[in-house]
Amino acid sequence: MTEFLAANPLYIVLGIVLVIWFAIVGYLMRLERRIHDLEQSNTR
Amino acid sequence: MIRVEGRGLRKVFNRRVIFRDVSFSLGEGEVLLVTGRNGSGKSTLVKIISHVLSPTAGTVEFALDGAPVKGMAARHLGLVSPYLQLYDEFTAAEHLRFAMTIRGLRPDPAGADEVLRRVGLHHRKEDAVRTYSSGMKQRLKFAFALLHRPPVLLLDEPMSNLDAEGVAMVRGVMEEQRGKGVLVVATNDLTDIERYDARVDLNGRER
Amino acid sequence: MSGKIRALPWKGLLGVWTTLVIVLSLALPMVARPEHWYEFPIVPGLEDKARIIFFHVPTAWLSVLAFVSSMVYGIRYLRRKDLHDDVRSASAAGLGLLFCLLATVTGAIWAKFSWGAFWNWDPRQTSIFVLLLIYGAYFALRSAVEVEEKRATLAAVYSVIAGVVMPFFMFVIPRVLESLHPEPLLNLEGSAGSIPVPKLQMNTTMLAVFLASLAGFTGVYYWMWTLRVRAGTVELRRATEGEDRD
Amino acid sequence: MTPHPAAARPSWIRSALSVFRKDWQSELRTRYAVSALLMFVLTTIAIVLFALGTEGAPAHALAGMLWVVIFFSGMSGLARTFVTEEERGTAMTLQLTASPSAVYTGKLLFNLVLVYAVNAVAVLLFFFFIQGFEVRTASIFLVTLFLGSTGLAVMSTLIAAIIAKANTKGTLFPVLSFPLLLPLLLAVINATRLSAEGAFFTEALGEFQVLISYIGAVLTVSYLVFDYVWKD
Repeated sequence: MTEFLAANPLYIVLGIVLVIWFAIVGYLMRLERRIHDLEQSNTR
Repeated sequence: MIRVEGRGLRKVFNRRVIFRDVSFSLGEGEVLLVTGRNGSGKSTLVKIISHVLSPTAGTVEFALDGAPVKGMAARHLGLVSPYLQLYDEFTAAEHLRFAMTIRGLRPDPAGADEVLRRVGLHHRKEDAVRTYSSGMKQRLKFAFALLHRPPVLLLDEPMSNLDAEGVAMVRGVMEEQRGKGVLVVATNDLTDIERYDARVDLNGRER
Repeated sequence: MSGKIRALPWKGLLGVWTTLVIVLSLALPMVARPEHWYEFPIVPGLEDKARIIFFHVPTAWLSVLAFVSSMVYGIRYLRRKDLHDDVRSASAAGLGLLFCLLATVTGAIWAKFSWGAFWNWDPRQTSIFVLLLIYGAYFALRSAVEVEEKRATLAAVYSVIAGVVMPFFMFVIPRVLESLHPEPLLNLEGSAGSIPVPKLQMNTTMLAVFLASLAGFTGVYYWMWTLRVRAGTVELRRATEGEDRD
Repeated sequence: MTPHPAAARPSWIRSALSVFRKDWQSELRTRYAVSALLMFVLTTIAIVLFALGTEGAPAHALAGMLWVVIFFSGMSGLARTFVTEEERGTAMTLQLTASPSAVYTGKLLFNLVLVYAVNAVAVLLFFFFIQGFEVRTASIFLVTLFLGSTGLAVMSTLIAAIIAKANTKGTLFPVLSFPLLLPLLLAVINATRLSAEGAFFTEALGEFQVLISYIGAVLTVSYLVFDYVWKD
């Protein structure tokens, strides 16, 4: 596995970008929930 | 024949409701008294009527002989208010010349002299306002508001800083305006004006 | 019920779509003469480094799109004086600033590869830089005004003025800057000033992934924007005491 | 109720000119803006002199230098006309008596006269002090100076009205004005360089077109949005 990554470093970049992207999606999902809760408490 | 109508006036400032649904309708010769404790929005309402400040909701309309006045109402109204500032570097005479030209009217030196005599400032005509006392500035504000003979006169705390003679002068102005057009007086001191036709009390109007 | 994320289906789809775009844009091989559908053409002198185009161009596109939408909501605020429009306008401008920074950084990296210098006042770089200045000025103005109605009005007016002035950069910059620096190795002709459409030859696959990336990024922008607007609306509604819920 | 005889045909121009005359009268008595501007021009030119030392600089550098001086001196004096009204509270008096467009026009005329006067002085001082600075095609230079000064005044007046309503005025004026003045600055610097290099008048037509359309566009948008800025 590691020789494969060493041979074509592009996949390391791909890995990093995917990690960043999933972190963003996770963060947006968490925000989604918190705002949703805020909206509920606000209209009650 | 002038008519001033306020409909459903509301003012919210930085998310605080100052007053809500204030309405009035004034015809020639009618006087509106605006009362309320400090901070209840008396001056705010006067500014809205004079088109200096826009209301959050509602409208203020001037109608001359039935036809609504489009655009600037400046020529039809005079305002005396503690918030109205004058230019310290100019003299009384220059202020009154400016009072006409700024409203797009031709200067009227004769009229200026007459109104200065009326407010008791004629002897200080050529002195810069910088040298005036607060009472004298208040008198000049009356001259500034009366020179173009506006059918609508708005007075916010008219008696502030005035001596006995000044108060008498203002009473005379109010009586005369009663006969000629619409008068709006905003004050805490009810002795300022005895007879009035309509009253807006701003206490408790914010709920 | 409030615990479960009420994520609308389109957000899920957007997540998958963008993941696919990332994988394809980085994983598909680049060959001199692509025959199969899954191959990109080699860009002379850049090889894999050309892949940054899938990320740089969308950010530049979004910083302009965000600016225009902020201006449009600003105009709506001026007409209707409804603070909700101001929340939408400010949220768009905030994201615009974020993407403008990203565009500047990725643009500089791109310039480093293709022309050897991080910054060389190429017409597109200058446009993006000016847009950055305008965003900076916009937020400096917003923080300098306390009264909300005044802040919303002045911010909206400023974005309108900037909107009128922006097109002038398209005429002025190319005329002035041409004389200042050498013709770049790989000429990325700016089509609408700051939206660089690569002139390099893209085969259908690359173009497809490029457009998919553009759509994906725009989707992410829209998602972030709705979140900011909903947060702003909650804050706006909650804090108005004494105001009846009309 | 007989309205005042002159009340019948009030003229918008008289109102605008009255704002202009009031501003100049007030300026000549208090000399806020003029002194700030002239001192600024003198100090910046002195700095340029020290920076250049004896060996001078190429034409386009000096062209840029001149417009740096003009831009920053404008930034130190062109906001005054609106800022004093807000600081002294006299803005309400104007809001009461004049229409927003009359106020804007009067203030714009004031800033135009101010900027022409100050830029003329700046250019004379530049010729006098900075040896390397010479112009081969005077026609290009004069037209550029005129259009550049006009554009500077037009944009600065509108931005001045905006920052006057803000609470912290300080550095806000150059920060807000610079990005919006960039097209003008780039065009005038380029045109001034052409005039220094002795180009034909026709070569600078492109710059002049940009400047004229810029001034037209900014004037139009100013009249459209000024009401929103000025009215509370």
